[in-house]
Amino acid sequence: MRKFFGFSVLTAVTASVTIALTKSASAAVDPETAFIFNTLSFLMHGFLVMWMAAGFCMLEAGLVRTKNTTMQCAKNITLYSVAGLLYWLVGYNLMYMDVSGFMGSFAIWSGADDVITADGFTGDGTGYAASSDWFFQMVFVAATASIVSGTVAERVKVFPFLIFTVLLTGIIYPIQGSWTWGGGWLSEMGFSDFAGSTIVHSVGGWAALAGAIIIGARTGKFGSDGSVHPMPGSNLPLATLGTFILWLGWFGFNGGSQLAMGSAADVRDIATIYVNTNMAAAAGVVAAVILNQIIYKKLDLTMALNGALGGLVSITAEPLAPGIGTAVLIGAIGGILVVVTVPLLDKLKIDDVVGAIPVHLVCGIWGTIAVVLSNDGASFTTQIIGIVAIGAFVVITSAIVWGVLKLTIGLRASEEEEFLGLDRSECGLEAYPEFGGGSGRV
Amino acid sequence: MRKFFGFSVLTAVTASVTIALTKSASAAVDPETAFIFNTLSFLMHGFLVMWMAAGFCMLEAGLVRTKNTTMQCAKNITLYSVAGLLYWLVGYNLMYMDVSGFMGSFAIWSGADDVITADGFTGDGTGYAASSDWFFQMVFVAATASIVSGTVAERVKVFPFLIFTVLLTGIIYPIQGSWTWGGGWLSEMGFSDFAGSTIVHSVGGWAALAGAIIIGARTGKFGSDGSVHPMPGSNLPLATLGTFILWLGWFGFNGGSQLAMGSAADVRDIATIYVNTNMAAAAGVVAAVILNQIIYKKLDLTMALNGALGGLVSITAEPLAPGIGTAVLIGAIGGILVVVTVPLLDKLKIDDVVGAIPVHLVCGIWGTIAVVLSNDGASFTTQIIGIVAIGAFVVITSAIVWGVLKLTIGLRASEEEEFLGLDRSECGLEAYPEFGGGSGRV
Amino acid sequence: MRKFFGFSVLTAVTASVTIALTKSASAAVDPETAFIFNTLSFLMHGFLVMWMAAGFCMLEAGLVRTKNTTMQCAKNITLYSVAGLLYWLVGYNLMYMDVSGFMGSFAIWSGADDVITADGFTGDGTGYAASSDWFFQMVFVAATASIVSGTVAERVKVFPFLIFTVLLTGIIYPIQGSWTWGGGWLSEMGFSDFAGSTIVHSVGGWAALAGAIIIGARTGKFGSDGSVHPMPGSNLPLATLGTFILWLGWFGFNGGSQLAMGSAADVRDIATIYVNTNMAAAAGVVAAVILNQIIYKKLDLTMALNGALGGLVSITAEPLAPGIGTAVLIGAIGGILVVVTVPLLDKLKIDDVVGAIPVHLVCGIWGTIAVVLSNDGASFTTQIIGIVAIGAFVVITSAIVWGVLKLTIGLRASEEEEFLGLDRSECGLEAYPEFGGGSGRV
Amino acid sequence: MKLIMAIVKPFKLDEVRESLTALGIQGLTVSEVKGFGRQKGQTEIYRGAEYAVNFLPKVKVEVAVPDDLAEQVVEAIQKAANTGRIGDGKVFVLDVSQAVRIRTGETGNDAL
Amino acid sequence: MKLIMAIVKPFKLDEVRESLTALGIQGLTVSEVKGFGRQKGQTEIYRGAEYAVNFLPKVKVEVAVPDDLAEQVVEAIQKAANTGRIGDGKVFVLDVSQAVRIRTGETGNDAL
Amino acid sequence: MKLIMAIVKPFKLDEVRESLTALGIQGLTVSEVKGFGRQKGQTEIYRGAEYAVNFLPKVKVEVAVPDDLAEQVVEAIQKAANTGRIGDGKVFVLDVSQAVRIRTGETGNDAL
Ligand SMILES: Nc1ncnc2c1ncn2[C@@H]1O[C@H](COP(=O)(O)OP(=O)(O)O)[C@@H](O)[C@H]1O
Ligand SMILES: Nc1ncnc2c1ncn2[C@@H]1O[C@H](COP(=O)(O)OP(=O)(O)O)[C@@H](O)[C@H]1O
Ligand SMILES: Nc1ncnc2c1ncn2[C@@H]1O[C@H](COP(=O)(O)OP(=O)(O)O)[C@@H](O)[C@H]1O
Repeated sequence: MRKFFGFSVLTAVTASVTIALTKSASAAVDPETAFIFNTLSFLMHGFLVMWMAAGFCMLEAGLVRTKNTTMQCAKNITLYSVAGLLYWLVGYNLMYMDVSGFMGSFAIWSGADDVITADGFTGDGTGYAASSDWFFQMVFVAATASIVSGTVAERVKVFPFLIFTVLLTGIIYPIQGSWTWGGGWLSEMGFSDFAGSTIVHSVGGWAALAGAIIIGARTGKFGSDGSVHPMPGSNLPLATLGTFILWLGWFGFNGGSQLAMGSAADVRDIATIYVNTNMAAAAGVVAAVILNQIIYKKLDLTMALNGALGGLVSITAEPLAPGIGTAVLIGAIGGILVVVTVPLLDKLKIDDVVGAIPVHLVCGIWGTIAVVLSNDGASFTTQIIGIVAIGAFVVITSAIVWGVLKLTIGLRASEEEEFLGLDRSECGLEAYPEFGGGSGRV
Repeated sequence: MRKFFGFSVLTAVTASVTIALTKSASAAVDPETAFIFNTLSFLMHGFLVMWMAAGFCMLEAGLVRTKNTTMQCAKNITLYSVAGLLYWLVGYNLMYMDVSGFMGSFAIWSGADDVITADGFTGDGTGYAASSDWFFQMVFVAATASIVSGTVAERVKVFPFLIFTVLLTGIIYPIQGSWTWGGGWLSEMGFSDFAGSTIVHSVGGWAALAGAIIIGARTGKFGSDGSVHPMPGSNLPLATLGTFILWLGWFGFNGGSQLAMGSAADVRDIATIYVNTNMAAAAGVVAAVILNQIIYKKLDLTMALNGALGGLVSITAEPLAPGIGTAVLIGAIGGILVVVTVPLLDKLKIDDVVGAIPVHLVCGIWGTIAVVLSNDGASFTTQIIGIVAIGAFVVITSAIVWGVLKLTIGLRASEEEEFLGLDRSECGLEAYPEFGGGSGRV
Repeated sequence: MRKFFGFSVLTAVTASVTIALTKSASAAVDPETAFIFNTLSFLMHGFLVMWMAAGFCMLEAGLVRTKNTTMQCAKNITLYSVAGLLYWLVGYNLMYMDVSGFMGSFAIWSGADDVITADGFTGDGTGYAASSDWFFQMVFVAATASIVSGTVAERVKVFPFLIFTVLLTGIIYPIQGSWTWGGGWLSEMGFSDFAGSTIVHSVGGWAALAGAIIIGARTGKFGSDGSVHPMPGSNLPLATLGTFILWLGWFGFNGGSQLAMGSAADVRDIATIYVNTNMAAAAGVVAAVILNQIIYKKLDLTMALNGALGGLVSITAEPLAPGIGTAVLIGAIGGILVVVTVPLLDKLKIDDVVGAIPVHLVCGIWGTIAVVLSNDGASFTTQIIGIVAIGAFVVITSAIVWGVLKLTIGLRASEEEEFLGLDRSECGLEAYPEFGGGSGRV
Repeated sequence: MKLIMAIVKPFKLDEVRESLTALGIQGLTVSEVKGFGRQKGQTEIYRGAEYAVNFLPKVKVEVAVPDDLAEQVVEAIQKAANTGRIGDGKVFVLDVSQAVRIRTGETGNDAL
Repeated sequence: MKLIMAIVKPFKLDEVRESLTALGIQGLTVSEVKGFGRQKGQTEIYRGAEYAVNFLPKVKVEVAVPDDLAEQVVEAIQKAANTGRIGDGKVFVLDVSQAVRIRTGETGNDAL
Repeated sequence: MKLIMAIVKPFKLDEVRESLTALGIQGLTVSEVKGFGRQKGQTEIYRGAEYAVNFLPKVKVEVAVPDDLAEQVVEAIQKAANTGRIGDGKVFVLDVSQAVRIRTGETGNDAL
């Protein structure tokens, strides 16, 4: 299958020598057993990535103010749903079917596994059930969409946002995804992004950045005198839970991106990926905590959480090749980048409610560059070309979509609605009607 | 083993052609390897279903008012515990051991695996560890009990509720379960319910309905003039988390119900089930959101959450056979049914705190009927017979239990206790003593 | 590999006859397939245990007061990170590499798998990827550290606490761990602790106990007249969620401690472990609920939650050998011990915020003794020797570390900081700025 | 004008409001308070330790009325909030020397 | 001395505080309240059932001032809190017979 | 009768209550408020951006007493709530023209 070979090429390039050996090594495991293992890997790792949708939702719900919390939850569960539908209707085949170099085909996806016939399993070599692969790819696109929702929270109206999600998950993400993972021009050039520091995370980050600029900051966030008015998150344990969920899900995100588990070498690689992923996150937390303590003399929990995610995003482009020491370094730099860029965005008057741009965009870029630290097959120039090409494509297309939405149906709630909270105007509900200023008790 | 064949028959019927092929195909995987895969499927999918207990708990804790939240948590963790104990003491064998047609045997379950002897593994063909199967079946019965707890929340006293749980999980659920999954009369008739739209979800829904009617509505819910007084849920992000947990757990619920993973065809089927399950839920969300927007001009988050669950319940009776398009349709109708029946129950003055009856009963019925859309082996008439027979049995037995409890130890807290909240009277604790009207701060 | 044999010996002793059979039985599964299964078991069960870090965090965040909630979250995510880094830098090899009897070697861990060469998989017999084992061991040490954080909450300063964590996870835990799991003197003596009732849980409990005594109680907890002033937990659904997470994670904790899944007997044992683990927890809940009702006439949710955990800790030393009835008994006694020892600690003026000492220390001791109920290979005397030796070592070393920290940089926040809450003084953040007394709304 | 300040049991709030509306009162302001009085809080048990809840949840109703309505209003509140059980609360009457409606700037009785 | 008690819309609080600071007021006390008045709460829909929210969130500002400042303060609040739309709130003026600063024991106008 | 309204630091509430109980006071009402005054909130940092917390948490104690007790009560509160540090709060005394005990209908000093 095209898509599988597309992936194989990528993986082979990315993971260099060890992976190549896998292929011969796996001869020992009988093909049907390998098929089961490979499929199981997609399913198990896929459900972990699906769980990240809950992680994004809790993180974001905890970091917005109470008056926009219901809305944030509503947006997140709906965008996950929309992403799945669109990836089925358009996205998957646009990304993987008969990729011409710049995109695949417009066609509804329908999984069929011709290696299983009336005579039983007739495949040879490695393989997996088509649906398991689709499932795993689908949860990735949902992650991209979740990233955007956090940045533009607390002022974007829900339906324009969902329309953006439709286009992001149906068209924008799949097209750029085809360039590398679909076997398109970036893949041929040797661009290496194992699990999506750029292809998933930066893409979400770029789309979010375009949105944040075009939608504008929350009313009152930036004073006319250049002052910044923080709007503290309303439920930090929820944000912490979200981060732990994401951390857990990331084992699926990176581990499953090995795309195979049917040989000793593959499962060994997955184990290595788990360890590196965990250590980069741990290093991200510790670096963020220490740096924050040095600069601000406080342990800002939200920075520690963002530090974990920064470490995770940073290791995602190459979670297999580095030794642990290198993984720790990559993650720690991710954590530092987060602590540094969060206030920088404020200075630029870009209002990113949950810190998604520092985490997913900045660390995504860093992670993609860091591939050259451990992967001999990767070239610095090619990595930069990939980052810039994908960035330009996503920023431009996103900006067009956001812009058209702004000019037509409008993107923002009115100032009064924003003041009262989107929960009231968009959802007609309060998230916590009996707490604090809620209307429920008296 | 009886129970295994009981299941096989069902599965074969349900999944028609493809499954049958599995058997010959699996020859390629050696029996011990297949044994491991099958057992692993029960364990992995079983822990996902176990996790649904947390999902129900969070969903319900988020949808009740603060003054009853502790109680809801206490009820849920205790009912999960009681369900496990009862299913061990009575339930499992009543459902699966020597089923006469209408029920199995009264005996404590004790798992022994005679295929593993001093000479090692001596099994041939497919198989799995008995304990793994028991574990998987046990978490199902707990799900049934969780459904009930949501509907009757905020007024039922905890000990009568737990006594009901004992009888539901030890007697009522297993007896009706034996009719189909135990190989009893409904199974012989060809009734098809792959993962339990009727056998698990409707059963919970019927028991809840009987309870809601016999216990009566919360004081103040319905005005004497026919007016409805909503009592908004106190923590919507928690309810959202619960829904995400349930969605995740459902991959285990439906995927594990394939009952085997030891062949390429089986794992392929599980992959298909994951995709269909996810798409039905996604469609349930989108349909509920759109319909709610059309009718009420608001994105009611609680309807979106119920929509997801409605989609999931609807696809549960047949998550394997449909193509994705059909799965989407089945799920979307589930979402619509929820939006329509939630206010309908209010009109009937049936007070269902969390919407469990629309989700689990109404969509459970719909899903069981929808089997005929994709499963050629299923007959509309037989499906209706199964739905009605099980419904009648559960409503009658539940009503007797609820009724006897009402007349003896009483079911409801006093009006004053209800006003102050069950947390105070039953638990002596506040869920959030420092928020809103809590007593903790001042 | 040394560490593997160290484990094998233990396992063989612990699980007596059945396990021994495994070895011959597994001949049927080809070695590479077994390698994949074994590795997968470590990864899958490892991510479940990793998830317990979130469980501890939510449990503790729910049981402290709002003014210390941010701090509790910050401590938990940071300690998990620190534990991973230290176990890499020091801990693993100190526990498993060339254990002399009393400790291993000081060396950074670096996983290499020599059974996978350029010729593919060259291993024979069972095996697993080194990284998967490391990952599984690492999440255990993190659990130990999490236990401590709950007991000393609401008054300890964060950096002294983190320094303690460094020494606990890098030195104290690994040294005592080497005695049994590393193949040291206790293992040679026949001390049996399958998954760590003593080695993980009591160790955390002893370190917590030393901390609670040296740090002292929260200001105002104990009146000078001997009165006890409860400080109710601020978010009980969060604590409930944490308990459910821990329960789920425990299937990984105990199930993965089988250390192999590559044979029918191994996977059968894992299934048995799941069932016993679940039943002990269920019995812990039910016993705690009933006893609490009898003594106090209320269903104290926090006791039910602690009861679940008490049951889980109790079964951890031997989750495989007991029949279900015995598992239920062991768990129920755990639940009872919790209900009895929680107020006892209050009488001793030991302030344990979340009940970690009753759950992890008391039930850990009970569980380790209870091994003799079902495991013929275990001797009561040896079990006691193990409990006492490890207890003495951990109490003494912990007390030294806590004591030195107290005399140097200080352990406690000032009385005013404690009154205002550590969130303000240490983190500069409020967990819930808009709820109750939060500063956010007005 | 008078400011009538009543401390009542929370579940009596709706009845109080309705009885005032019946008197033609068009506005009032409510807040959540904690009361300490003859009515003692239950003794609660948390994890095996007893403790007394000293402060009980009450609702404070504040309503400004023209002098001539004051007596009726006090009476209406007293009736509506009465359960006959300890802890029913109090009504206090204070003098208001001026009242202004923010929207219009109206003052005195017109502002109420 | 006078105690000025104002019920205003929550989002006007900052403007009120600033206008009082401009008058030299050094202290005030604020609380969250719920108001019932001519301004009606929206009808909300929860799970398909309509319900009226009777009480709207308001903020109560209490500030004690010397007699001679009272008029100015009332005026300042009225201006700052005014949006011209229904529900803007009220200002009430009460007499204070004594004031004490807890820290120093100062009394009267010195205590404010 | 007098209504004594005291704004105090939250952690002084228990001492205030005890000192009033010592004077024979049988009831009082408490609410959470936010205070703005000479005492400035700390500057907090959230995600690298500084911001000032203008309002500090305080507790308002309201207690109605017979005229002859008023002075003692004010003094007791002032002593109990005093820490000598800025932000200790204020006590205001207002006149109460009528008091009613809802449970019994008693009025005047009997109602307190
Ligand atoms: N002297 C007082 N000043 C202010 N509030 C009071 C006073 N006495 C009682 N209250 C309030 O009235 C409530 C009821 O008083 P309590 O003595 O319990 O019962 P009762 O009103 O039936 O005598 C108290 O909880 C408190 O809020
Ligand atoms: N008589 C009153 N006594 C106390 N508070 C009042 C009174 N009338 C109105 N209020 C308060 O003022 C707020 C605004 O009043 P409302 O009648 O809605 O509008 P407006 O002030 O524009 O006439 C109310 O929500 C309530 O809090
Ligand atoms: N004029 C006033 N009117 C009402 N409340 C006041 C006034 N001045 C101060 N307060 C309240 O008293 C509290 C303490 O006042 P502050 O000026 O900070 O310190 P101090 O009382 O020590 O002078 C304030 O937070 C505020 O709640």
